[in-house]
Amino acid sequence: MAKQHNRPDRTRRLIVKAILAGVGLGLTGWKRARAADASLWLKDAFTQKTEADAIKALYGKDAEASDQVKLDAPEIAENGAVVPISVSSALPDVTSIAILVSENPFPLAATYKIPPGTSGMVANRLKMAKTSKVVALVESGGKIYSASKEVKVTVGGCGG
Amino acid sequence: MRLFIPALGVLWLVAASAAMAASTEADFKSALAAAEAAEKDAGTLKNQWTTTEQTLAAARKAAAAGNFEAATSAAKQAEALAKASIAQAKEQQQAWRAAVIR
Amino acid sequence: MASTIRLRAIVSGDTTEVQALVQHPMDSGFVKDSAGNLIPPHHIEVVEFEHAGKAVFTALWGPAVSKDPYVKFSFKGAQKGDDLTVSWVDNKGESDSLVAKIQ
Amino acid sequence: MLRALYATIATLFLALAQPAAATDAVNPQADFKAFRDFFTKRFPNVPLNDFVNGPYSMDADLRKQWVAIEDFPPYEFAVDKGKEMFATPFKNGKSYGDCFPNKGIGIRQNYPYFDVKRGEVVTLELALNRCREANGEQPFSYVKDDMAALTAYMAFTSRGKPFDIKIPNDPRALAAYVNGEKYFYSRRGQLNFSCASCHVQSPGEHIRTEVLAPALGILAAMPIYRSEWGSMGTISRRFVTCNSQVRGVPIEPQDENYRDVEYYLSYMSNGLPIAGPGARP
Repeated sequence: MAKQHNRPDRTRRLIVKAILAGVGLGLTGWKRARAADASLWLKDAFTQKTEADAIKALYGKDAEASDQVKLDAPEIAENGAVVPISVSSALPDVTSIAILVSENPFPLAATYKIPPGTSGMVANRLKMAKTSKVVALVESGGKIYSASKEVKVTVGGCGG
Repeated sequence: MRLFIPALGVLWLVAASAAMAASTEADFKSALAAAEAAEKDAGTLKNQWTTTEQTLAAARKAAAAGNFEAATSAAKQAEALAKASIAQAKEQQQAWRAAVIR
Repeated sequence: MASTIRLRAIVSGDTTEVQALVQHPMDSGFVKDSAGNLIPPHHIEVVEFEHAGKAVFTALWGPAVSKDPYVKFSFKGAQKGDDLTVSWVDNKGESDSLVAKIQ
Repeated sequence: MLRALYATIATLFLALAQPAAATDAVNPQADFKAFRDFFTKRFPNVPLNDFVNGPYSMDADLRKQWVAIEDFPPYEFAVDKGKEMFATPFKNGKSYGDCFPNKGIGIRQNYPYFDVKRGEVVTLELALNRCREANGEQPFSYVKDDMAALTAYMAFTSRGKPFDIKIPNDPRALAAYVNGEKYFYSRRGQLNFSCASCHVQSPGEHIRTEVLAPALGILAAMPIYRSEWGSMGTISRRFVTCNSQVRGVPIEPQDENYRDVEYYLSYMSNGLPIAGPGARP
């Protein structure tokens, strides 16, 4: 089924930006679709091929295991294409949460920025290529804490 | 799926051994015609098997490549499969009643 | 056409629980189509949630996030009736946004 | 036609109604009771209405994942799309609602029904395409996308309403019922499985990673979003995949056999609540 984004492609969007800049942002009354800031994406971390390299690219330091990080994931995924996973932590001043699937081609699946006022909790749904360790990382007070769990996958999320 | 392997292996063996002698294009054509006729009958009964279709396709492919040995063998396998599906359909005309929850 | 975003934000006490679902293929780049060709990666990279002009949650996603992705989080400080803005952008530069009232 | 043969047989049984023929006589009410008793006795801890949740009524770990997914289910987009389609008139100004009782809202539980005028089983999917054709529109594919969006919306407006399938006093209706029962219990495909082999003999058991759903209530959550498909599928799609999974060549969607088996299974689920659209692995 054709998807209906009705959005300009990247090139056109850049052109729109350039025009707006050139006009000195004089068009404040114009309505245009907001877009999230694509420059926030962490290409380096998301393209690392091992868990250790992804963690290094993400934080530049190692994580220490902690029972203050709670990772909720199924024992056996009903289908590797949709695995509900949630992470929460009672640690103070959580600034980010990341979730890695060690055996995926690119282990880093998702990372979340948590500003002050937002709880140290996130739930999402991830794809798993095969049975793998899932690692949750919580950044708190400049340190990285982790928890992990083995999730069995018999129908991988990378099939057709 | 490797759930269940019916007695078809036997049929396959029979078909395979029949094809031991060197096969010609004419052999293939008659084997294919027989297989297609049986598969058509299975279609009338709405009881074709995907494996029959796959084996027929393999037979045609081998023939197109000039390998009549393999093509004839596959066509005979396909005929055996189609006949097994017909036998299944006929048997189930009454056999299903035994499975009903009473 | 309807938005690609479904948003549910509900206040309970001083905490607002937010759930979002986005309609997106999230093609990983590792799956082949029926003709045996790899479907190129096409996935959301960034989702931003804003309340009162300030980011309350930012998701950075790789290709391992499921098709039609879902996320849930909660934050403090919002009132019923406030606006919550969600916007996403993907690796092809496609994007969408939605403003919804907190319930 | 087999149908004619069954009609004759059914008529004969009705006419004779001899206790001696009781083993083979057609008695949908007795079948219904035996069918329901079979599942409730086999799964005494599953509440009756929970059977409509298929594998999730059988496995705690699966159920937990399902509850998480139902928090914001992937079929939401299909329901919204179906609602929009229902609200959008055809080129002639009429709309889907004009083809159905109560404008199509809250009526899913009455399908399929036996149409006494036409002498055949009419499913919701068939009725929707006939509605389109009667209004000068092209029919949809029976298996997914638009058709699934329409049935998702119609099911959603009927949630909680108990299946109410009737077998009118018409030998042809009884014949359709028996043909559906026959289809359900007949073995097919190279794997030599019937629908019942999986969904009567083995519900709750694993086939590869999948947990088999019980036949009781099995259509109540249709249409479904299957993670395996990554999309929505109709009842037609489910039957087609069932056939290919046992290595049988599927028959055409809405073939008489498929409609009759839907009629049989829905009758067996009478009283159970509509739960569609559903999410399944």
